Amino acid sequence: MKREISPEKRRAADRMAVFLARQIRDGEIVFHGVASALPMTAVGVARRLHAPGLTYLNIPGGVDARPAHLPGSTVGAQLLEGARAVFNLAEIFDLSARGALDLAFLGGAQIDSRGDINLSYIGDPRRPKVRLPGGAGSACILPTARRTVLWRTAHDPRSFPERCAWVTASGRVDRVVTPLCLFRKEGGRLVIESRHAGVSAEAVREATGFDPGPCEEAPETPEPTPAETAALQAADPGGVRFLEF
Amino acid sequence: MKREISPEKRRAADRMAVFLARQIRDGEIVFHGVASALPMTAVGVARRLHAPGLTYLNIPGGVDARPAHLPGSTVGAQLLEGARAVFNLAEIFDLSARGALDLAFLGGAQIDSRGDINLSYIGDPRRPKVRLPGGAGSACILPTARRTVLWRTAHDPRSFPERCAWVTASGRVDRVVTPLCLFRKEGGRLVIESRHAGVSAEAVREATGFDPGPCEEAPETPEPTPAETAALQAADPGGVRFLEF
Amino acid sequence: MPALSKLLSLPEAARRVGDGEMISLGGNSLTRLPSAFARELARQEKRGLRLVKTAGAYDIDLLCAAGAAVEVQSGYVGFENLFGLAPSYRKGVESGAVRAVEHACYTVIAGLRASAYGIPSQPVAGLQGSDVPGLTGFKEAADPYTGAKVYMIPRIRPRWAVLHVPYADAEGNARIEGGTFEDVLMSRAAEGVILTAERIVETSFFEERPERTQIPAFLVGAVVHAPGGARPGACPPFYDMEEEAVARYIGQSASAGGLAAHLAEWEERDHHPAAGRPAGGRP
Amino acid sequence: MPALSKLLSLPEAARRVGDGEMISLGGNSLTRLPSAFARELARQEKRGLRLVKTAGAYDIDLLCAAGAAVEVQSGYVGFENLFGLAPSYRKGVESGAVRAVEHACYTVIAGLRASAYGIPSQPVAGLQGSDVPGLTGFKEAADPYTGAKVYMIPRIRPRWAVLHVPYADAEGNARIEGGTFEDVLMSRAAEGVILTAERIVETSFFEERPERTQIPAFLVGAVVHAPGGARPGACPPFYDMEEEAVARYIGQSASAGGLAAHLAEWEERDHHPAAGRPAGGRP
Repeated sequence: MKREISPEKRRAADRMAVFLARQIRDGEIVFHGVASALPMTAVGVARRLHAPGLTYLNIPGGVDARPAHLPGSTVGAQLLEGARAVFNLAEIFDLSARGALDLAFLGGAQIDSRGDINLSYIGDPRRPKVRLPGGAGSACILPTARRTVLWRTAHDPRSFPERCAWVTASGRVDRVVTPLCLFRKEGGRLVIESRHAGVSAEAVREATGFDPGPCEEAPETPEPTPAETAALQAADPGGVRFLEF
Repeated sequence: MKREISPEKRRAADRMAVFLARQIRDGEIVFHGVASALPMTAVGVARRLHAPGLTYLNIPGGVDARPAHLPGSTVGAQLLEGARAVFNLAEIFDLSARGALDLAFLGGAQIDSRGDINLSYIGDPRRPKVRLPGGAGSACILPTARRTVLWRTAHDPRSFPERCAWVTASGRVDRVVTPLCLFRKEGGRLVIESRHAGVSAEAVREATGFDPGPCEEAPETPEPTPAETAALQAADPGGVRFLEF
Repeated sequence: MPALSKLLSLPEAARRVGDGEMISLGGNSLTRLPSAFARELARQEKRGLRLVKTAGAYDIDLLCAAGAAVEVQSGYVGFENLFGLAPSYRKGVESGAVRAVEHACYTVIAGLRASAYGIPSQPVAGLQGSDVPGLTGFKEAADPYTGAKVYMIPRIRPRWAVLHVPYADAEGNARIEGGTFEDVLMSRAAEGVILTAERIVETSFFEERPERTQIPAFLVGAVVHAPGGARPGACPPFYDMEEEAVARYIGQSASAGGLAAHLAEWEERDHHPAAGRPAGGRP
Repeated sequence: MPALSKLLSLPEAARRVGDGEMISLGGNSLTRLPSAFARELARQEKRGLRLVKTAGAYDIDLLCAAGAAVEVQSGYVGFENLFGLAPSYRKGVESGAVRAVEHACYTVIAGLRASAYGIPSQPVAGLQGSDVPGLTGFKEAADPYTGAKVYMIPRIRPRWAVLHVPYADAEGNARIEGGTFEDVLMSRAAEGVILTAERIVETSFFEERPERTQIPAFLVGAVVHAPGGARPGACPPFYDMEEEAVARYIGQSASAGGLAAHLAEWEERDHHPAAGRPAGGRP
């Protein structure tokens, strides 16, 4: 099923996939969960460039799968293609629980100033205004994985509040990737790390529901290099990453 | 490695294998553990006769294995031959733990008047006179399996004391099979159910360290039938059952 | 060993599920979900069902749309990046018709493990700082050795695990291809197992590779021959998800009439499984 | 992906094990036990080792005979119906040189699960009426939901899991044939994994059937090519137990000189693994 996508969103998707990829260090054991087209793409980019020795885990259980085409569902059987082993979902949670999962990618409908996330409810959880899909593994992964990188494709004050009224998960957030900037966690709060090219300090400030720190001084996020762009095309020729937009 | 075995012991082994087989009911899920040549043989007898629909579980994990020759170790890979599934040892313990294992065969170095068993220590456990091999799964299986049948190839007062000084496992004992007689558990105590042919009431009483109940009135255990004897030969042509003697 | 056939038709098997029972659904998201069985539960107008799954999509949403479900224990219900929120699940929870028992996927697993291990609750790492335990009522206990506080997840013991598998025999041995997700654990945690299967094969199929039989017959109560039983979801190795058919369902599910049409459209395929052709107009 | 070789010689790998460390040994009874590795530990005169296994035989007994073990956590140590009690284990416990930590096999599993699950202890069903909990110090806790008393088994976190497998690649992917016993769980519960393998194969071997790779490379620290590494025990699918060689060991183990002779007899095969011929005079 083809979807229309604006050049602007296309650019945001490409950037986010690349910026997520940069968060992966060589040799790490990396996991993403359900509904995670961007991290799925990012893994493919990182292993083609700076992290050839990463170990890639996913929901169907493929270890180091190398799918020719990424599936629209991050549960698709394509994520077993070329795998060397099967490591079941429960085992991945166990791995994180015992402190041996290096890096998890988790999304958030809301991400607050402390890096806490809400994927569950808008309004009173006992009679919610909006029932969100739920946090999947996040409430157990976020406190136990060695590092977590969050991402969100919408960057607006509602998505980035001072505090989530309801916290689905809280824990070891390292970085947050948005279409406007990167945040890192410092002293228990998210602070800006870099602004993407063409994004003003004011734009970040206005789009963020909490004080993002010194936006003016924040450096520019290096744009995707030609090598990164090529790796992105190779990793996701079908454009599954655009599904998040 | 061939072992010499007297005709008397040969007869005791054949009887015990058959009498153990009779304890298996059709359709039951049946397990025996390590060092269990007689129950391993008994399963093969029962499935050839009155219990064709039993499910047979063992330590290597074979489900309904049908080995052509029984192994000398009840952990041997032969116990996977012809299996339809593999159900790992931990899963078998889980099955018992949740109350879904119908019948377990467990041995005991000592079996006392309550059906409690000792497989661990003779003397002070902190500096034992004899360190026995340990109870394997029995301390968890005996309280949780729906039924347990015990057996012991030596029937003497030391093996059948009033109370074990040290209890490895306690629980749901249904029957005990010895070279002399069968016991059943009734009112929390083992009482004689039948004497094997040629065994006097006095012989049972003298060989048992507790009051075995009305030995004189106990009926004779029916001798192995020709069909049972034939099934025994088919199940264990190599005579692995004699290893216990 | 005598062949003990547990083969039932889809309607017969669905009739085993009683109103008010707890059932866990196999698969994950749009892969290997028991779609045909869920549709049949809806056709039989079940009520009061309590559903269990780590991450659900069409199956959960359909049973909410049909008014069959009153409770969903899960970590995630939605159509991922493809279609977003699950509309009928969302509507059910927001209206109060469906009670969402908020879990992390791992706490669903922990609850199922408690049942499989015969223990009342299972300790689980994580959940610190989350509002989930407070809402759902997960309690902490002090470890008796270290004094460390650990969340204990109460056992989840479904009446039925309903699992769609590629291969089964008439006795209930089953082989899964691709991700097994929580199916194997569910088959141990539930009181009974109902299989729907793409192919009914001879038992010799399993004897050739016993280590690949994830579900042994002795755990299984009923087997349904249901080719296409995961559609419009995927069932490796046989077929992929049908995106357009999922989209069509989402449109239809918005109204009672649409849902009835949806169930009717699938009824012939579900009840005459040998046909088993894909939905959504694709060949 | 670059090939990261973890291949070491048997002596190199054994040198990774430090005096006083806790190691869990794979296999069960006389099947797929890490015999060559145990012999090498004895040759290197390790001291203070704490051993973990559900049901052990030659490997445990040998490390007791060599004075390398000071503690054994297990449910069973013996030579089954073939040869009965394990003589050096027995002697070690009776003399006080070896501390027997009395377990049921299932409590070893529970302790390993606690480690694999990142929790301090694992509840376990059973043990009622047994003297094992009192002796070993297993504590009961009240379930926070039902108040039911359940035994909690403290986590067992070995420094190393030492596992003998039929097939491994240089990165540490491994496939087991036949019973897997506790090997898979041990590979998750230990801080590090050392594999000894009958055959070193290409990674493509695992890619052909990834669902049969029970131990993925990322858990493994070292791989040793050790054909015959389970002898005199069995290693399916390659060889069966050598009863006469086991009997010979039992005789030799009675004296220090006999044990030294035993280790010397096996040294060439253990150190020149390509030879890998059976012991005990059989071809």
